[in-house]
Amino acid sequence: MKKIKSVEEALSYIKPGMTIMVGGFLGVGSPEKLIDGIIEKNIGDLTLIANDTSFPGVNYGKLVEHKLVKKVYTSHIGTNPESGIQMHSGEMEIILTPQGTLVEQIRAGGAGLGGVITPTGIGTVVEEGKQKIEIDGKLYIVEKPLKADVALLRGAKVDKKGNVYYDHAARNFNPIMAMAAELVIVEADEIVEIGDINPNDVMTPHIFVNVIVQGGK
Amino acid sequence: MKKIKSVEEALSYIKPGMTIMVGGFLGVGSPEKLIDGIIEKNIGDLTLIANDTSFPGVNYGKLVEHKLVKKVYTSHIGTNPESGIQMHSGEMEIILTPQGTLVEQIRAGGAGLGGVITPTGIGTVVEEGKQKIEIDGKLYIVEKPLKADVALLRGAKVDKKGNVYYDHAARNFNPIMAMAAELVIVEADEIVEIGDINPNDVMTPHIFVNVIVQGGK
Amino acid sequence: MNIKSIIANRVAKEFKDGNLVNLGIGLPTLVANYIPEDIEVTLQSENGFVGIGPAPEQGKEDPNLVNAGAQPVTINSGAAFFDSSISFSIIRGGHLDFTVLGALQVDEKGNLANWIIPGKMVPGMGGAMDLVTGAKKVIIAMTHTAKGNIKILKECTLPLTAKGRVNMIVTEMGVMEVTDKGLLLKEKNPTFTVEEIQAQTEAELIISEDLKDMEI
Amino acid sequence: MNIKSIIANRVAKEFKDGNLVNLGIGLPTLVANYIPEDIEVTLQSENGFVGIGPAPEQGKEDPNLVNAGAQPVTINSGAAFFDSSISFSIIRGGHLDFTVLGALQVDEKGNLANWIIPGKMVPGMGGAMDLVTGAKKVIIAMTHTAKGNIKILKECTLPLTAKGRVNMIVTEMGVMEVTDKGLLLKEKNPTFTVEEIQAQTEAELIISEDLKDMEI
Repeated sequence: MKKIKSVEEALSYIKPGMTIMVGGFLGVGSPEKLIDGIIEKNIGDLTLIANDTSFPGVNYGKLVEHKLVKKVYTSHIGTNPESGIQMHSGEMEIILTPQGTLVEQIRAGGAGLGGVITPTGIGTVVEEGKQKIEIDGKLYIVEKPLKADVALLRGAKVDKKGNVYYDHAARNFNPIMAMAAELVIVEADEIVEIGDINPNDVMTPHIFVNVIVQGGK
Repeated sequence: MKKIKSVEEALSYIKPGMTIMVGGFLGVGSPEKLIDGIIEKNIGDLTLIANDTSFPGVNYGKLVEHKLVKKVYTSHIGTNPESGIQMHSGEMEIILTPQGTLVEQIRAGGAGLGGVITPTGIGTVVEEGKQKIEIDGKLYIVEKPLKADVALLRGAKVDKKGNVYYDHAARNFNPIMAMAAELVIVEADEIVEIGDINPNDVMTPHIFVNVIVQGGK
Repeated sequence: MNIKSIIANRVAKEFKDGNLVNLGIGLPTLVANYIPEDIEVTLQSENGFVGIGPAPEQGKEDPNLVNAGAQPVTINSGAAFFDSSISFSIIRGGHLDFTVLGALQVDEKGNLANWIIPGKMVPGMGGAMDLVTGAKKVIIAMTHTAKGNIKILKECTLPLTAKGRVNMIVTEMGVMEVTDKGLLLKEKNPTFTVEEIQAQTEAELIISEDLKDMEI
Repeated sequence: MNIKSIIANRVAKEFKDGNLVNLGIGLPTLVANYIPEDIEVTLQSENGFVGIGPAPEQGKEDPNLVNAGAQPVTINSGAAFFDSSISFSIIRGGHLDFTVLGALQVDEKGNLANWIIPGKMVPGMGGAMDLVTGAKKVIIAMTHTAKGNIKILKECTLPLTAKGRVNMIVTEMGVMEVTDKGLLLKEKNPTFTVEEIQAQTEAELIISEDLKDMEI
């Protein structure tokens, strides 16, 4: 089970039309080489699941600029003007979702739950067209699970077996997305020996990780 | 915000009739002094939420033996014969719940979700009397969130601010219960200085913890 | 004090020792500078930690240590990092004592609109809907009007962020509490008369019998 | 080999390199001893880790390092610990390649009963319902009968653990696959005839055209 592969090999798993999750929050904690590779190989028609659409020129924000994304599930597009432009032109479909709902939908996808029962969005446009449920007299929205073909993550330290350790606020969506995709590729700031991460401190267990690529310079 | 208190002070928050969650798995990762204190003070009429009812003479298993529990939400009672006896005699009500459902119910309680949508239990007695929901043609059970008045947890290292680090398989339900109770009391194998636990490695952030007691000998 | 400082300073007075607070981007972020030194307030960053400290010295930024606006920050002693699912469990699970946000519009029923101007500006709700739905207390911190446009309304006209969840509105003109009967003006900036404040407010203000002066 | 070894040895042959497997308490635990050395199989413990190793030497037990039956274990290199919500996300989220459990009853429709005998024994389902509902493949590993009582039925009479989720049954008598048409006997212990196996089985066995001998 050799998981360490070249960026080129890792990119071969990503096909046009796929649904991809990208870890990160405004580009912090996002894989650089994998995103640049997608742009270089011009892999388009993608459905993107990410917290936001980042900034112009920053990480997965570039996927939008290069018009490689046909649809995005996200909570925020305000930091990348190109998202708004493509939304208005109809080039990109944007499913705006409250951030907490988005992370629970991804978690539900990974955890085998049938959906998420949430009060967030009740009384707003977010509830429109969605199934609702009343529990103990209170109304909730039922949001569907989200899954992806591929998750592209970034770890600070990844051991050769695939155990991942994240640093500071770069953790964010990464460990949740690690559970919700058919194939999980982690770009490692540093690849370390098995055992270098204390088993107590592993943040994404190796069983979720399929491919490791070396990040950094 | 001095959180470190004596076991005696901590016990003063636990009143007869309360709902308590106790961390641990067959007694592993469970607070010893707090449980013994409840027995000593004979605080009864409790509703217990725990993975199992442990073994006779072991931790929260003793609460059952001392007949301090009127109702229990749990996934397994087979290791404590006294549970079966009290179930059949009607002295203790037992809500048997699949373990994964139980942990999700507790998580939902702590995370503000209206319930849990799960396929586990469909086609079995577990679905009886429960709300069900169909999503994309598949039937699920809707399980309600669980919350408690007090959660009694055990940590390997707890800093003076209340950040908790668990060891090995003693983590189990502890971090989930930490989010789902009005008052959270953690029994620490070791109380350490603030900063001794790397902020990346904190497993239960201090904001969830109200009271710290010194465990051990 | 300037307008923003008046608002931030007043909001900070709501906090109690041990509180957990989320401060939104922009004006609400300034509130951190006015938290009384004799109480301990923990600030949450929805991108995944508690214990935000002040901005770092130049050159000492850590690219992995930023707030929810991607600005470099530091952490206080005892901080803790977690993933987004825990971060939003904190937010949605009722663990925040306060969330402080700006508004495009807010109304006398406690409705808030702050995430979209259809056809014009669609930034998205980010964590705002979760924050407003989940926090124990919701404080709107904003200038009373925007370029002369009235923002405190009888009823919001923009798409809502959440329905009936706002508890308090703090502006440079005064402090208003959302009550069952409408907006109760509890404090006012002494440089304005009640009539001047009402003139800048569409919702009809109920004037507290115990109306106090705001510290400015 | 004794009966339990025959069963455990046969189950282990199902695993492929890289598989993630949960082994139930009792007989299924023995399967770990027969995993071929040329493949890497990771074992999950539902109390919160992946990478269970063999039992520790006496005197080297760690009270915090136990399996889901509270028996002391060790961990392999590269193991990882997590909380119960992650543990059951693994189980329910379809991340387990196999779950191996015992049964009180199992039937030709793939129904399983293994958690309660009403009025007699109510241990509770523990993680069994989640395991059987969530794993990619469910293998029942058990003795063919229990004290002469038939366990492989046309239809379970005890309350179910899950409906239609069992894929394969391995006993000391043979290997049966649950198919749309019923139980397909694919391998048999050469010390028994097909008739002898059928006599101990209520469900009608479909005999594979390619019936093989089990390794014993």
